[in-house]
Amino acid sequence: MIKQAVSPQEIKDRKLYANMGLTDHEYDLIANQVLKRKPNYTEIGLYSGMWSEHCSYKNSKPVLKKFYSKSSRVVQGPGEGAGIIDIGDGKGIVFKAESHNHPSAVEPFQGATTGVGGILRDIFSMGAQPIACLDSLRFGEIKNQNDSYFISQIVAGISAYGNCIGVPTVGGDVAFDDAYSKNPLVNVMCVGLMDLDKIKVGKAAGVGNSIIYVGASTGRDGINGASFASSQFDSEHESQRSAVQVGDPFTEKLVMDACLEVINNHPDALVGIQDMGAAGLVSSSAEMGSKAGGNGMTLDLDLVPQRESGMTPFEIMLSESQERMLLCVRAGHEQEILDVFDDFGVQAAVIGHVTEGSNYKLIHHGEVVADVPVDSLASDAPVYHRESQVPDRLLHASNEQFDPQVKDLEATTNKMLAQPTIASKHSIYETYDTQVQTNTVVAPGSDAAVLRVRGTNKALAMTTDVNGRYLYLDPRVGGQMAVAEAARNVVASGGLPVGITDCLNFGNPEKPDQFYELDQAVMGMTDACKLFDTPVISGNVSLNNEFDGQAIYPTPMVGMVGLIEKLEYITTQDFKGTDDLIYIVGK
Amino acid sequence: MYLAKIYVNYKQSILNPEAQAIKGAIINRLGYDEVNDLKLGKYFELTIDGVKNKDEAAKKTDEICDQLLANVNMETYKYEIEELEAAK
Amino acid sequence: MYLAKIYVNYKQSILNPEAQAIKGAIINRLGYDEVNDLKLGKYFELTIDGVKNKDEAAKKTDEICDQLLANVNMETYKYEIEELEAAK
Amino acid sequence: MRFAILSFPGSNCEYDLLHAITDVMGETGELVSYKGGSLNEFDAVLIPGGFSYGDYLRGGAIARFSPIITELIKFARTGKPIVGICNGFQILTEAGLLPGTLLTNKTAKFICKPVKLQVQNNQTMFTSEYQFGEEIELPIAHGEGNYFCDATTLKELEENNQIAFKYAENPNGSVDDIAGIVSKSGNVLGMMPHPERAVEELLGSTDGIRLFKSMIENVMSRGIVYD
Ligand SMILES: Nc1ncnc2c1ncn2[C@@H]1O[C@H](COP(=O)(O)OP(=O)(O)O)[C@@H](O)[C@H]1O
Repeated sequence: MIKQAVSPQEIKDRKLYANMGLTDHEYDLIANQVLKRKPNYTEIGLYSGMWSEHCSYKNSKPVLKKFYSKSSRVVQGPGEGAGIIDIGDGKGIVFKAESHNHPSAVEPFQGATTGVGGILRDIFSMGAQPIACLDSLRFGEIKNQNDSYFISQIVAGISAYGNCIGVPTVGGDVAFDDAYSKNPLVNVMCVGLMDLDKIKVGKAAGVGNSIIYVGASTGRDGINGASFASSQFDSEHESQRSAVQVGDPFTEKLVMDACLEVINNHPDALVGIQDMGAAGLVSSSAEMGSKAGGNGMTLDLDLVPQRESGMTPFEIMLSESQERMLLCVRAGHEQEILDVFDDFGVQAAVIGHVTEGSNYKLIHHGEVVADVPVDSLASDAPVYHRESQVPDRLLHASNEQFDPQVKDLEATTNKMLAQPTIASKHSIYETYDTQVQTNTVVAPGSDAAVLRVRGTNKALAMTTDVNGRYLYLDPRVGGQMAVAEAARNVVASGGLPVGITDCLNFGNPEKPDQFYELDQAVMGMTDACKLFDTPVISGNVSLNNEFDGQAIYPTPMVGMVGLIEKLEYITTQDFKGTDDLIYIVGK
Repeated sequence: MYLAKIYVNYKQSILNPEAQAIKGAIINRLGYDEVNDLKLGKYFELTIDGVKNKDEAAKKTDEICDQLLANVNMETYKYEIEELEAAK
Repeated sequence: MYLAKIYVNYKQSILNPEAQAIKGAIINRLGYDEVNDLKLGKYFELTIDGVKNKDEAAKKTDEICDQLLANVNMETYKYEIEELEAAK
Repeated sequence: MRFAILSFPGSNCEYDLLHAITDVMGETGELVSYKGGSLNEFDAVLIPGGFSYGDYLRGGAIARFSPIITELIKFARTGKPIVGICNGFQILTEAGLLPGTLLTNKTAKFICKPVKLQVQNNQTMFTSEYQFGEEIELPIAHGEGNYFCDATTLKELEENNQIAFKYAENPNGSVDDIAGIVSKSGNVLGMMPHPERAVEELLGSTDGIRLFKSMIENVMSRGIVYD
């Protein structure tokens, strides 16, 4: 393993940055424009994590700007851990979705658990109590027992984490198509509820304030996972898939309860809070520092709780150990906050401070091991405007409608109902605790799930939807249809759609025809979002979903929440009585 | 007939939340502060029949471990093969 | 310093659904019909420090197993104690 | 009447119980930490579901070493009612307040669904508001709910009429379809189904209400005792 021992010159000469996912152009940018010197090994590590697609959205930013993200109800749009929508009565809902496709392909059970853990942290770091999760899954057709084993492991992982932490998993969707056989999709959405006067954002401001590390110790797990998640798979590199982390829902529950206690009852002490997700400590701290604007930050890595001995600064900064949070706490209030965590049995330590200037500085064993402008890691990461080109298949698509010939209606119907994509998902959702927190009015099995909002006469409807096959045939129309399907599910449950989150699961943005799909899909979603007045308040991008050059169907998962103004409006899918009339509504 | 004794453990750098919680309980709840470190793994015993010899039993065991009992991305395994009386 | 190697297994009379499921997978999914029987248990390694001798280490280990690591209603345990180099 | 609701690291149904006791039943409920404190002032103790200590060794195995368990054992001796639900049931068996143990479901999977139960004994402090043999519906949500005890214990449970609820259709492999048992002395109930999830029509079932009502009736009719 290469340690700090590698000199800046060697990094340049041997192009070591390339293994970490940085291009020659990006290296030159860092060396010639940002630092005006050659970056050392720790520094190049910081950039590789922060400039990965996962952290910087460098390929998708220009596309994401096209989203419709404002409405009279939006309190917080995209950009924070999660977005917030005002539902009246002083309450806000917070929701976001997260993909864990690549980790789940490697280790289905743990990949799924850590996916749930990550999205939960995004929600409670906003000061919201997570009230529900939904999971959106895409697999290849089930051909043998290995396929079903894989699926059962993913489902078991979601169930293990959500059930243990006590957040009900109330809905989701599953579809099977060979387009996903080498690259399954595991997307998880979480919805939280908060009092609107308690909003916290992820920023670290105020010179002299302390940076506090909270939660599990840092180990060597998942190092450089962000660039891993952003890179593509092929059969030659299967052995390189080693960024496995293990989920610990018990620790996360303690961390969650303690953080909510701090946010709700120590607002004067807390300046900002953020979860440590992709690119771990560097991403959370640099983002918090950059967002505050006008300050720098110094971290002493010897103070970071570590699970293993002899970790290098590179490893400490880029580890993606789970169940960790970063707080900025007003000077003088450190002990007050440390005491809260201690009471919950959660580890916490002051690891650094907000400083004058604008530099992000890391100290290890008394030596400065990195010193870079904080904005260069976060807000000033490069952005690429990728080339877009209509895929061949669409150019040559016949515009003749497929006209199914049904000879035996009964046989065809039975065959359709036997399709796993259409059949009941009961064997999946029966393994999820759908009722804990006792707010679930409509559990899985209907259109959208419905949860009441205690202390009001309101309820929330929530659903996840998208049909990748439609997008494969027409990305723009397919994008519209994904939002429309979600809206139908919400309306059919008695709700008024108020907003969406999304997971943009696409192929390689550097290939113009795959970029075209992303761009068109987003425009299609935007068409529909405007129409339904459902702003995009948060989301996640998962690119490079391809295996041996073959991309998945373009699959922008839509997670929608609807507001049900009165409990009496809640409706369910099932027929209620004989002799009731059945109507078909719409075109 | 052969008996395979198989040990599956997490790799060194992978967090084992179970072991952590149990170690905490032994030290803090039961008060045994003599306990330094705790590892927790899985222990399997497989009996294997209808194979030619010990080598073949070992080969099958290895394959089963590699494919199913351990996830080599995060776990290591080791095993011992014993010949059982009954097989003689 | 002593190392305790501890094995916790379900009692013979108790069906272990997890072991059943894994056995089923080995035979049906992987196709190894040479596998007859599968037992699944837990394997712990404890390091124990600051005790006078091996007997005391064994006594502590036994107490910890009896109180926490095994539920004697349904599980049995056995252990071996080894003296570790570092302690000499 | 005052209910203590215990809370362990990893419990996750304590607030559901609190809601059922205070908002639905209109009684007083208070969370009591695993760290200890006195239970003397309470008329009943509820042990919630969840995953205490992650259930990382066995459900309830670590929680039973909490300081509050010493208090709970004292409380049990006073004859006042104690209910352990789901993980609470597991804690009670691990602590030796109830016989037997809860194994992994025979499906080796977590199961969450409403199930039908038969009331086997309506002469307990917890079931007097039900009819003998009545079929009720309560939700289950567990991965380790497969009740197991040896033949001798089972015989004892039957002879002493300690089986409170049985599953109409056994979901998890429990011996003799057992869903809930009471202690020999009758004042400790352990059950896998969740009565607190069945106290509001809006959420689908109200069959759990009568369990709490039975406890209240029982305590009230005997008169509240403080010691
Ligand atoms: N992965 C999943 N997790 C939880 N619930 C699911 C999942 N997949 C489907 N469901 C639930 O099953 C029901 C039917 O789903 P689906 O077949 O997708 O319905 P529809 O196509 O009518 O939206 C819904 O209530 C949905 O929430």
